[in-house]
Amino acid sequence: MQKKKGYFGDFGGAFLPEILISTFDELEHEYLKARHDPAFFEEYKNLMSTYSCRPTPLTYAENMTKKLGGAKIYIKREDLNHTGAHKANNVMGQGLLVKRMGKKRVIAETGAGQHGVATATMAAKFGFDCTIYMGEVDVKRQRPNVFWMERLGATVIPVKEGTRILKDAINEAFRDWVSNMDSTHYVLGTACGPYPFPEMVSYFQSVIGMEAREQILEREGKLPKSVYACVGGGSNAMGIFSGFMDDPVELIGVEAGGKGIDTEYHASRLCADDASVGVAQGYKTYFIQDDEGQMKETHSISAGLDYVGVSPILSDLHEKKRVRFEAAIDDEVIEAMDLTMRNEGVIPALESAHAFVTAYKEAPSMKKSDSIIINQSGRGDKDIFTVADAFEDPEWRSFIKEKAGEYGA
Amino acid sequence: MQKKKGYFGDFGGAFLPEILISTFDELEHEYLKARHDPAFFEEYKNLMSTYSCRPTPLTYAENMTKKLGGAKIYIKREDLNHTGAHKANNVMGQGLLVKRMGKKRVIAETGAGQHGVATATMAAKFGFDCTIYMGEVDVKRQRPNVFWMERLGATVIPVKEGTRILKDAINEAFRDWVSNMDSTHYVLGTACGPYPFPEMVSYFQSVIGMEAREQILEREGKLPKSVYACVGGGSNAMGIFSGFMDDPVELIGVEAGGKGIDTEYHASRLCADDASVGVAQGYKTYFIQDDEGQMKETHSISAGLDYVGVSPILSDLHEKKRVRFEAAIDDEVIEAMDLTMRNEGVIPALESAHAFVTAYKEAPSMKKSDSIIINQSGRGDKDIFTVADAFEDPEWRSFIKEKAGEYGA
Amino acid sequence: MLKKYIEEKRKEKDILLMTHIVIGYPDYESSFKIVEAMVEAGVDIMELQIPFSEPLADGPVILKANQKSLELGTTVKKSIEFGREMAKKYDIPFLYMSYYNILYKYGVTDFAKEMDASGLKGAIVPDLPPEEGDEYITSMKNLNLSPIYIYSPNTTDDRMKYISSFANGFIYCVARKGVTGSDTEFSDDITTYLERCRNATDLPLAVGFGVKDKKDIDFLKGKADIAVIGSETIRLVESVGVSAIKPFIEGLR
Amino acid sequence: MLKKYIEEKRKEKDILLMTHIVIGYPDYESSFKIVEAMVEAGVDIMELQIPFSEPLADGPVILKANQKSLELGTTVKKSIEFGREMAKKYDIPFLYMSYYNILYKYGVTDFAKEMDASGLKGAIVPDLPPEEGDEYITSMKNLNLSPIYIYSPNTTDDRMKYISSFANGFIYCVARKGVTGSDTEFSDDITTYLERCRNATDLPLAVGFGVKDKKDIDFLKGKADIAVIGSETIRLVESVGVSAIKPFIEGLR
Ligand SMILES: Cc1ncc(COP(=O)(O)O)c(C=O)c1O
Ligand SMILES: Cc1ncc(COP(=O)(O)O)c(C=O)c1O
Repeated sequence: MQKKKGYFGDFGGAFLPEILISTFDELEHEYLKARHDPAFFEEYKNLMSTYSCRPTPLTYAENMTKKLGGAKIYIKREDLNHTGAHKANNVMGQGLLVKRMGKKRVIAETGAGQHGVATATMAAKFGFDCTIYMGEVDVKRQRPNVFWMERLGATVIPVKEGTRILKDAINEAFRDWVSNMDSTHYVLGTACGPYPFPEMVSYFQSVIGMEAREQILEREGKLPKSVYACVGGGSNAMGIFSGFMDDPVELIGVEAGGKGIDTEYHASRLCADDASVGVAQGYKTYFIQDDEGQMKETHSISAGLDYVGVSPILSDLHEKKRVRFEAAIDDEVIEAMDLTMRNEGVIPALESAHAFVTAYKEAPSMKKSDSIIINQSGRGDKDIFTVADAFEDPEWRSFIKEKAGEYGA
Repeated sequence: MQKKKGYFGDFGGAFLPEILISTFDELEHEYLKARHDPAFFEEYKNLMSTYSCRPTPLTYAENMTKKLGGAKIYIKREDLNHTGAHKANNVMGQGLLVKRMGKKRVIAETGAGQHGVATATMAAKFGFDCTIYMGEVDVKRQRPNVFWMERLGATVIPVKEGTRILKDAINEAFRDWVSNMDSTHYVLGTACGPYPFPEMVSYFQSVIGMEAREQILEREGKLPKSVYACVGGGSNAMGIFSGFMDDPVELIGVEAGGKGIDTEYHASRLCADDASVGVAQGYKTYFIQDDEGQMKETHSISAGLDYVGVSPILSDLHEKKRVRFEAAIDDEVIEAMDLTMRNEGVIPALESAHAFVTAYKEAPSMKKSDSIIINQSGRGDKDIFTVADAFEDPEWRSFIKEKAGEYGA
Repeated sequence: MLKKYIEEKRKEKDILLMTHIVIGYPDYESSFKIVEAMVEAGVDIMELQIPFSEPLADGPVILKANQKSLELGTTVKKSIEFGREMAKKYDIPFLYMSYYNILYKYGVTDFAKEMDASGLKGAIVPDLPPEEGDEYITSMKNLNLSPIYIYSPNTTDDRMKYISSFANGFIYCVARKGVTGSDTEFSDDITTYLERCRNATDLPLAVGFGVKDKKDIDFLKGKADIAVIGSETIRLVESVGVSAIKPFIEGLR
Repeated sequence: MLKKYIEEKRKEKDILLMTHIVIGYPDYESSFKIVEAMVEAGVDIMELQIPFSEPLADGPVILKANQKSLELGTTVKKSIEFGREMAKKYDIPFLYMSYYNILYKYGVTDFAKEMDASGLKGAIVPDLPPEEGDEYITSMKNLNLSPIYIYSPNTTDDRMKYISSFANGFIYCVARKGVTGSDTEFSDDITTYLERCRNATDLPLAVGFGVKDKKDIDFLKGKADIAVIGSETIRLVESVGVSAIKPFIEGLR
């Protein structure tokens, strides 16, 4: 029997239908070849610095620091990436692999739409055909992103199965892939799924942590005390954490607490009691499931964290206690977003705002000489419909009504 | 009689009501002091590289280059600035001056909303009160930007006077300023208005051209043949042009041709026959006006180019034939935007797309060994309502109708 | 044992039929009637799918059946009761089909014991390649149950042999890429593919994915031992009703 | 000329009144009647504002009047005809008030000649500081017309003197920051400010911006030579009608 590969502690693996085995062999081969080719990472970094905006800045949040009165707060600005989130890092990296594999079509799932926009963008840039699967619920929450995917030339397919969110979009993408793997690469959007995805996505995202470590040392002359990232699938968290894994730095992943982790409405796989280890979507990790192994509905105000599983690498780091996990509930998220906008002039995505919640809770009790980094994984523009509803903005409502009137509603 | 200051050839000056003279004296003084202080530009650059994403990349548009078959096309990515446009460069620079002047409140006009969002952002960052004047027509065209300005803590005042667009917002901002100049700085958003604004705004924006020149030399080993920028007030154009002013590089400014410069519906001050030299809004330049000096209505699909005047520096460069001016009409703009999205995966703002129109027209007849640069002054996300209408997207319409239904329409 | 059963039956028939149901679809009662009809129509083996919320390898028809069944309250416990009853009542081999998480959460060894105690003969777990299946393979083997493995058109010869070394009962050869429920064009390519399968294993071969009528089954005669009818009977129940099952299956051979 | 006229009048009255209209507002016909009423009420000087599309220094009341007048078709040509007729008909000095672009597009020298020929005495151009006014200053001087300049509370003593060197007729002292049409609190600050004005120039002083009733005018007596009533009469025409003008002005002194 072969030695098991793709495991992180007890998590990960590749639970694949036979039809995909050879496709994953090819992908693994190409990924490992690229990873061991020093020219590849140079090509990747060059692409990211001429097409996106790498290195992204590390912004000192002076006003929030003063307001909270504890550690110095820094924000890693993944929102300044082309397409508005860290998702671009992974997607452009996979795009280079697709070119190497000679495939001509890409598919992807998307929750917040950021990964979909990033993939559609990459496809436009590399000249690939592109199909994006997106849960019907998310299509509604993130309509602007759907619009832009289509304008970028992608076909967006609303998934009407299951809970009609991210996990269902992943299933549908797999269903497409098992029919079209010869021509098609599935650009998985987060550090989940069967090996090599969790490792490969983390590898591309590690550019965040590499930069952040260098930047904070330059600015503060020492390592930060803690690093905060929101955790959907776990790619932005893995990205920034990987820069500090071997350092005496506390790493905190913040999950979507939804309406509270004691309710039915959350998406906390590592903080909540109703999650347990299981195998689905091709990998082994903590899932929010019932006793018999049926996946449960999840809830989060942010589409991008509204996911039933979590990176197997993070599950392992959770068990090993290398990463601490916390949950932020919807109301806190809106409040943290509001604070950040008004005091710092930056607009975190609803996903990213989760990381801000916990950072803002913990910063006041740290020393003034300490510093912390929050990973702002994306920008909040895309969330305008959700945020306008959360703030119950009356002018936005009348604007939409008027617009609907023009359209003959 | 004092020597006239603030003139560029026959254009510019400072046609100010007496009440503002001392305010402008103070501003000029502070600006000149900063400009001659080498530490100031360092502070500015440091702010822009830690808060925004400077230097912004220069992206090679490989697919469009191949498609058009002429000069190599490069895109200067001002869309990757924090807040999504070059406007941030000017605003953050003025923010530093406001701090030096000890003022606590800023006001601004905005057309596309980009300058308003940038100013609201700067105000949040620096802790200033903020009021934004915006023509009622533009409030409708750019509602998402209004929403974010408010979330960033600014007060947005829809201007119902005059033609209810950019020029009227400028008038209103001046009316506010003459009442509140002791506490307030007016952050003018483009290279127009009374001295020292045209020069000062161009100075802050010159960072675009400095970077672009360095970047193209590094990439191509020689200067570009031509540089293209859209021209509303002229700040992004002045920004990139200033890097190549003393070089043998052709500079092309693209104005809003609207429905055609032979119709009543355009905003071309330098290409169209119905513009002439005049004095309004505190400075002397080409205005779209009638024979008696009344300003006329302008039209552009892009709110940010829908302006009756133009930078006096550009009027001078026009007369001196150092910059060539062209007009792009609305339909061409949508087409260029579409081409750029599908082929390069970047989404230019409607304003910026004007520059792409002319560049795409001219690139094919150049040599393959030539290169050109297009200044992508901003990103098109903000234009979703306008673009969705231009593409007559049925799904967007039903989404809006459904949303309106939720709001009880 | 399963292998032996198949070999015996094959002496009587030039091809065997395996059919499939999703337990609890269109409802729990109908499942009984469907199995009864299938057995009466002379089906040789049956797959009983325990519904799962994420049936990754299934196409729209079976996917929907899984969801509907779960909505109606089908549990794993109830599915196992159902399996036990069927195995007791009818004299043909029954297999479970499900996804690995169902076994994993039940406890893989316990699940195998339960299967054995219930009289089922084996299981098909499409998302559990042999590389991930240590405990499963061991516990199935210990109880003489058949872990059914899958070949696909892009499985290499070497891998077919590798897979065969863990398999038991028969090999399930999927006729084409894709998920369940779409049409398959049965052509020369499939003949060549099935020859490759034949050369790689001593186990009987079942062919499924897109087998839907007598023509398809005639094509498979002499090339495979078992024809698998999957989504087609579900479609039939949906469009006509349970009563259509028996005549349909009788018409296949 | 204008200065002399004011000095003469001041011998009779302890303060003069200057009023203002926007030509063509609320309509062209009413403008005639309003001027008539003002003259009959004993106004000493009048500003006739030629409407401009961008009246930067004007507040909402006058701004709206400018826009409405233009919408109704008032042109510069028509405004000049109006001015000519008024100057001919009534025996008080009339001044034009407008923004520089109107003069610039007409031709500054031609505009001055036209004024002279029409019998107007001077002009107020709030967006043309002396630094930008070479041609204007020269042509006004050549024709003995008065370029009226403005002092504001934040004008320095030096600059007041500098401005006075170009001014003629009188100096227009704006009473406060801001645009036309808001209230002004006439207080000690204004007294101090007007003393500064007085010391900087030999020209008579007019005070405007927010002067709206007898109380304000009483305050100005002894501190200034002319009180300027601007937006208030427009408001009156809007709320009551042209007939209210005469009694209102008669009540001011
Ligand atoms: C801005 C942003 N942040 C975070 C996430 C969550 O994904 P991950 O946990 O993989 O970073 C998403 C997913 O869509 C996202 O769009
Ligand atoms: C993206 C963008 N480009 C261009 C402009 C036009 O301004 P300017 O000519 O000053 O660059 C605007 C103005 O709002 C803008 O938002």
